[in-house]
Amino acid sequence: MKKNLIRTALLLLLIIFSFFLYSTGKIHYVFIDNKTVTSEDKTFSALDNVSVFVDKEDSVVIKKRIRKQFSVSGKNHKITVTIKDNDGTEILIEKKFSLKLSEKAIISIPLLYAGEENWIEKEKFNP
Amino acid sequence: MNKNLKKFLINNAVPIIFIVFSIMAIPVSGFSSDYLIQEMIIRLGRNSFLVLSLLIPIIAGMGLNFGIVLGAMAGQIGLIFITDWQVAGVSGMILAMIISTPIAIILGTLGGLVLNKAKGREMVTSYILGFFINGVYQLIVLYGMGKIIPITNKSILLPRGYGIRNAIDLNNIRRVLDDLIPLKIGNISVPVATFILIALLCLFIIWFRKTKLGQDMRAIGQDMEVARSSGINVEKTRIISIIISTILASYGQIIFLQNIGTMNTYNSHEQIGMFSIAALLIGGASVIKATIPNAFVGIILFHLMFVVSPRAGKELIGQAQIGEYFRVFISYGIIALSLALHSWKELKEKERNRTALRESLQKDGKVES
Amino acid sequence: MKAKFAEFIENAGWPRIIIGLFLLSLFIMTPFVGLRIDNSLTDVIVRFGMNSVLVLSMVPMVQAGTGLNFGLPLGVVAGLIGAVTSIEIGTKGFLGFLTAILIAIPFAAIFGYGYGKLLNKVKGGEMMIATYVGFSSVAFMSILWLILPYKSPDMIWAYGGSGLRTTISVENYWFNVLNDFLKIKIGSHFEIPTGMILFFALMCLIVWLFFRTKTGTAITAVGANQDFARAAGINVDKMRTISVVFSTILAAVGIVVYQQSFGFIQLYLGPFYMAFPTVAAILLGGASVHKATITNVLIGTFLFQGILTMTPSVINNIIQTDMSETIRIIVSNGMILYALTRTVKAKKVKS
Amino acid sequence: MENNVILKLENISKDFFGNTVLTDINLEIKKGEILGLVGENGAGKSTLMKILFGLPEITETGGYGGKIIFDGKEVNFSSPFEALESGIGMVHQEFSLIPGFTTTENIVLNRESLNKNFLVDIFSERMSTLDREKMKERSEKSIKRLGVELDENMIISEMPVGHKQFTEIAREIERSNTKLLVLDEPTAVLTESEAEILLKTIKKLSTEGISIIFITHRLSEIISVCDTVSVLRDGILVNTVKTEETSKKQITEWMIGRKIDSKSESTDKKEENNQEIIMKIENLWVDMPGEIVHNFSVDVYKGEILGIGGLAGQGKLGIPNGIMGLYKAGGNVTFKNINLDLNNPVASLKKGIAFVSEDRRGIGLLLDEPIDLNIAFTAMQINNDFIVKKFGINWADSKKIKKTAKDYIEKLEIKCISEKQTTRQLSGGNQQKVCLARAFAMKPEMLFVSEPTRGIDVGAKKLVLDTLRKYNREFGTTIVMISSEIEELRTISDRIAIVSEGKISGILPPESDPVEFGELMVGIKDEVKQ
Repeated sequence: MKKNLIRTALLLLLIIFSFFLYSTGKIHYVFIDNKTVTSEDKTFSALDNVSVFVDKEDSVVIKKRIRKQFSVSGKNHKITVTIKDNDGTEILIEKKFSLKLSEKAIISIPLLYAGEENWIEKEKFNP
Repeated sequence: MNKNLKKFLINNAVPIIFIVFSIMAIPVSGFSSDYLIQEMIIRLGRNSFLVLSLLIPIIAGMGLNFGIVLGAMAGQIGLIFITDWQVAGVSGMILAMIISTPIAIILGTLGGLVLNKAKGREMVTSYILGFFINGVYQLIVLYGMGKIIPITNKSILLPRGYGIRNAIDLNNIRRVLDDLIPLKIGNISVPVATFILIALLCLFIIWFRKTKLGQDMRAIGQDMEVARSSGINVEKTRIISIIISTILASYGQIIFLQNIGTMNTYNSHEQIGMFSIAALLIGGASVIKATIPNAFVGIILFHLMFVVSPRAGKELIGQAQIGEYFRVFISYGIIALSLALHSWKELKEKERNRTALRESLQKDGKVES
Repeated sequence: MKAKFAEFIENAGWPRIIIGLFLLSLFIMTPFVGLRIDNSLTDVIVRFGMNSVLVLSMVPMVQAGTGLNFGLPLGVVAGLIGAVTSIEIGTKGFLGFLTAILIAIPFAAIFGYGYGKLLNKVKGGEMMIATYVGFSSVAFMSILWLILPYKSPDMIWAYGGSGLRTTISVENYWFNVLNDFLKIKIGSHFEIPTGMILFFALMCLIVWLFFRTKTGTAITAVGANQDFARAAGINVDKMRTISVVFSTILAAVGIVVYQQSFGFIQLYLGPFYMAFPTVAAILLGGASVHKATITNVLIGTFLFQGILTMTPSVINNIIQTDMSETIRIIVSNGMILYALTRTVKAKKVKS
Repeated sequence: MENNVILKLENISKDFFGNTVLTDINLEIKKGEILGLVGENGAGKSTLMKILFGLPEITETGGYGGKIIFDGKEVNFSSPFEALESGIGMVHQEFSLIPGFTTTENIVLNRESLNKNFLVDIFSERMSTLDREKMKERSEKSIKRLGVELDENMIISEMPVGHKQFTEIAREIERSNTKLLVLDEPTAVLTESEAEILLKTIKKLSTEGISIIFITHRLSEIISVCDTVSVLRDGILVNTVKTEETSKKQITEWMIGRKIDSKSESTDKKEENNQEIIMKIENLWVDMPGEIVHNFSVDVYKGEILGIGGLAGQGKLGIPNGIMGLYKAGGNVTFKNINLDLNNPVASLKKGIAFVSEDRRGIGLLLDEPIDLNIAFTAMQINNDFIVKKFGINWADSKKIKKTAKDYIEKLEIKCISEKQTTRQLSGGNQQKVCLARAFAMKPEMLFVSEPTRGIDVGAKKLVLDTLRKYNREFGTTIVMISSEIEELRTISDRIAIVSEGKISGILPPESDPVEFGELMVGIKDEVKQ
């Protein structure tokens, strides 16, 4: 009896642990755009000299009019964008965001740069 | 002293021959020592778990468990699922292990039941069982998955819409364990986390031998009937030993494949049993006795030969092919030889036992010689 | 009646009955899926003939109590030596076929002798060891195929590499010499490869006669009960060796028959897994680890090859999927597994 | 006094499918008492012990009648484990030890002292680790109780036989509750000095309050160690007496008893014939497991039927098996004044010596081959009978084989469908006839027949014996017949040799008093001149 109780408890724990593993390991795609966008009648133009890294991956340079795909696993993520101005000063933007299990994210650099609220767009994702 | 040395040489003939062979072949091959050491470390990390999974059935007297391919298949099913669900990293790997465990338990139970019906010829039976279950595996993975078992990720399915592709990219978990704790000594990188896991397994095996269950297995391995008459549940214990071996093999296969990084859905498991067994035997183990050092020594020697011989063949005769066939020949030959030696010894032992009674009487002077 | 039926099932064993019924249903389905039954039958008969001698080679060893000959590849490589040497010499037609066999036989005899000696030393563990002897002989011969000085341009790599090709066509030498001998053609779709069947019958006759000699009788006794044979003054080891040599020679002949119908000689790792389907076939025919007859060979080869030929075509047409390979794996290994787990009780444990 | 009784058997009876093997056995063993249990083979000793231990073969064959009261309670064990649990220990003749384990490990086998850990709660008791120290303590204590010298760290396979025996006993008394110990011929494999120590141990255990049932053929051991002795004969308990009130001779008489009134009926006695020796056996030793022969010497006269009797395990079966080369043997055996090559089955067969083995199904028959092949086989292989030579090849002559087989089927009244029936389908008696037919087919000059009537019914028994005698009279074939049934030997033999402890203990004419045979069997009478 006691044994069964312990076993059931452990099994439940294992199942919970599996879900935990699933949520931390689940891959999300993050698409990062460096394209000119129009939002609420304003136009945000694409930027030069942008390099980005999401979580701990190596930084990637995103040229104008380009969309890059990142795959990250887990719930909470951090995006770090380095933008070099025309005069050579570096601007560093760090943003945190979290994704639900079946979501993908589309991030627009120009919006992010401009400090707009809608810099990130989350969508249901079906492979 | 001289006698002891001779005994040592005879008992370790197989590893010694391989060491001599390697010493001669390494300079011929022209590989650098750095390269070889790196290769051996990689291969130790990759294969140890699988080879060690063979040990427990040997304790229980069931011989070399060619049925670890069942475990390998369970591991691969786990990997297929995490690839389908797109779970990455160490989480993904552990999840694959958790998924493969119940499958391995089921397959292990099946294997144990079958082997209980084939006492005395466990090895050939487990060997054929591996082939048989491979057919069932194909049935499930090639025809069932995507049809009966839902697979959401279309990219791992065959173009026809069901059945898993021949090769699956394990990008999501490639080398995640090996690179978890990075360590570089000189030019050589060491997969620390993998080695920690292997060390834990060794500790488990050492501890396991000291348990009641381990003791029961030893007893069964030596004399099944006596063990039975002392009240040990022989059949159940034998099944448990196969289950443990199968589970360990499934983890082993996952570790193996995370290192390789791609999975040949229908081939990756096939040779696992043979290579693991050949390695263990080359390390000086036999059908009835195998130790942890046997496993490690065997992996190093076997893979040293594996790496070196094609190049040595090329340097010597100008054909890499020869070296490749040579290593195939050695892997199979060594198993044939070890099994033959074991059988032969067993037969001799039987003969000796038949006359043992008389010898003891002679000692007492009851019978003239 | 009921008891008789139960006895029949008991004797035949469920797997055999299921497979038999399965094959029967395949034949019945043939016309409904748009295939010609005579065509299918021809295929089955040809493949039956191709494999029959190989399956027959199991008989002497099983009868001598040496177990199933998982070391079949050893005989096969002897046959390969004969085949490539005959092509090297350049003999064609039936003479070429005969040359291949005549060259193969002494090699098979020598291999078989050593193999038999080894198996005598490992009584009780024969099958597993035989498997690996077979494997390693194939690997060893692979090395030799690379370095043996064969010269025939039909056999060596065209682009200057040394060593023999992996597949060698016998088209220009003795392709179908047996199949076409006295071939009977009925309509445009039905053929009987008379020559090959006759040759198989000849081999069966030889085996049948062999077991009617003094030596053959002794071998039967050794297989049936080793202690009995020893008590009757039989040299058990010698009889076992003879039967292993005989099996190996038959295997060598068998592969040449196979090749003349198949059209190719497969070298290197080609013969690797040859033993398993062959073992499965004879078991399917009702043989056990301890007893095999020519009838077992006939039934088993027919059933096994029947399934191999019919499943791809029929099943393919029904479910549009080629499951034949998977079915082959399950059927053949399931059959071997069944035999291994069943006969263990009948085996007497010696003290 | 009454409550001191540890085991009480009341009216125990048992039959196997109508064949009564035990009738109304009443037996009592007090605390600390040593009871000697004696009886000929088949008297019912082992069946009685099987009942006591609840072996499955008893319940499978319909159970037993009567009551067993152990330690004040009526018991009916359904498996030996239950018996062990309630405190009955058993030491078998064959060692039940794990060869690669140490003394300690064997003594506490499957009762190891354990240390628990958390895994026990998840999986099972078996995940506990062994407490080696405690195990060692326990085994030391148990060995001490036996009062013998035993190294508790020695591996069993490296031990002398005696130590193995002690280890087994130590294991049985290590159970804290062992109250009754059954020792089944524990001294059979021991040397004299070892046996002495064992007897001492037994006495020591009894003083500690453990009751012992001691089964042995050595009456001197009974006399020296037991408090009481019970004699079984034909499933009946003949007598239970205090050992000091009896003698070896008296015990022997009880064992053999019934046969005193059944006089030998050897009807057609042969008149004294010449004493030409056909086979001379000198100092024969044979290494046959369970049937060791050493220093066996006898002369076999041409044309006689020599019976060889003796209790089971005393070596009588080893003699023909050794001479026929089936087990390792040595010594001097001459056949018609020519030395016989031992350890070579062909040599004896070629000289015209045939053998019908006691192990009918094991080495006597090809069970899955037809009757005719079984009959013709040896003659074909050894004498080149039943062979036709064509194209330089020796073919089996199926016509002649068939004819001969038919002849024998008729002559020996073998009940079968045809000569092509496999021998597996025949009854025991008919199988035995096939074995005889094979021996006859060799036209032997001398024939060894070992336990020819074992396991066959009465009618067939008579036919087999008649056939043997007829064959002996008709062809003058010398027959050496080995049997554990003295009665059978007396009806057919010209002389009867009794084997005890591997050598001959005497040769008697068949008319002798059965008690004399009994005395020779248990080794009381030393040398009896012919």
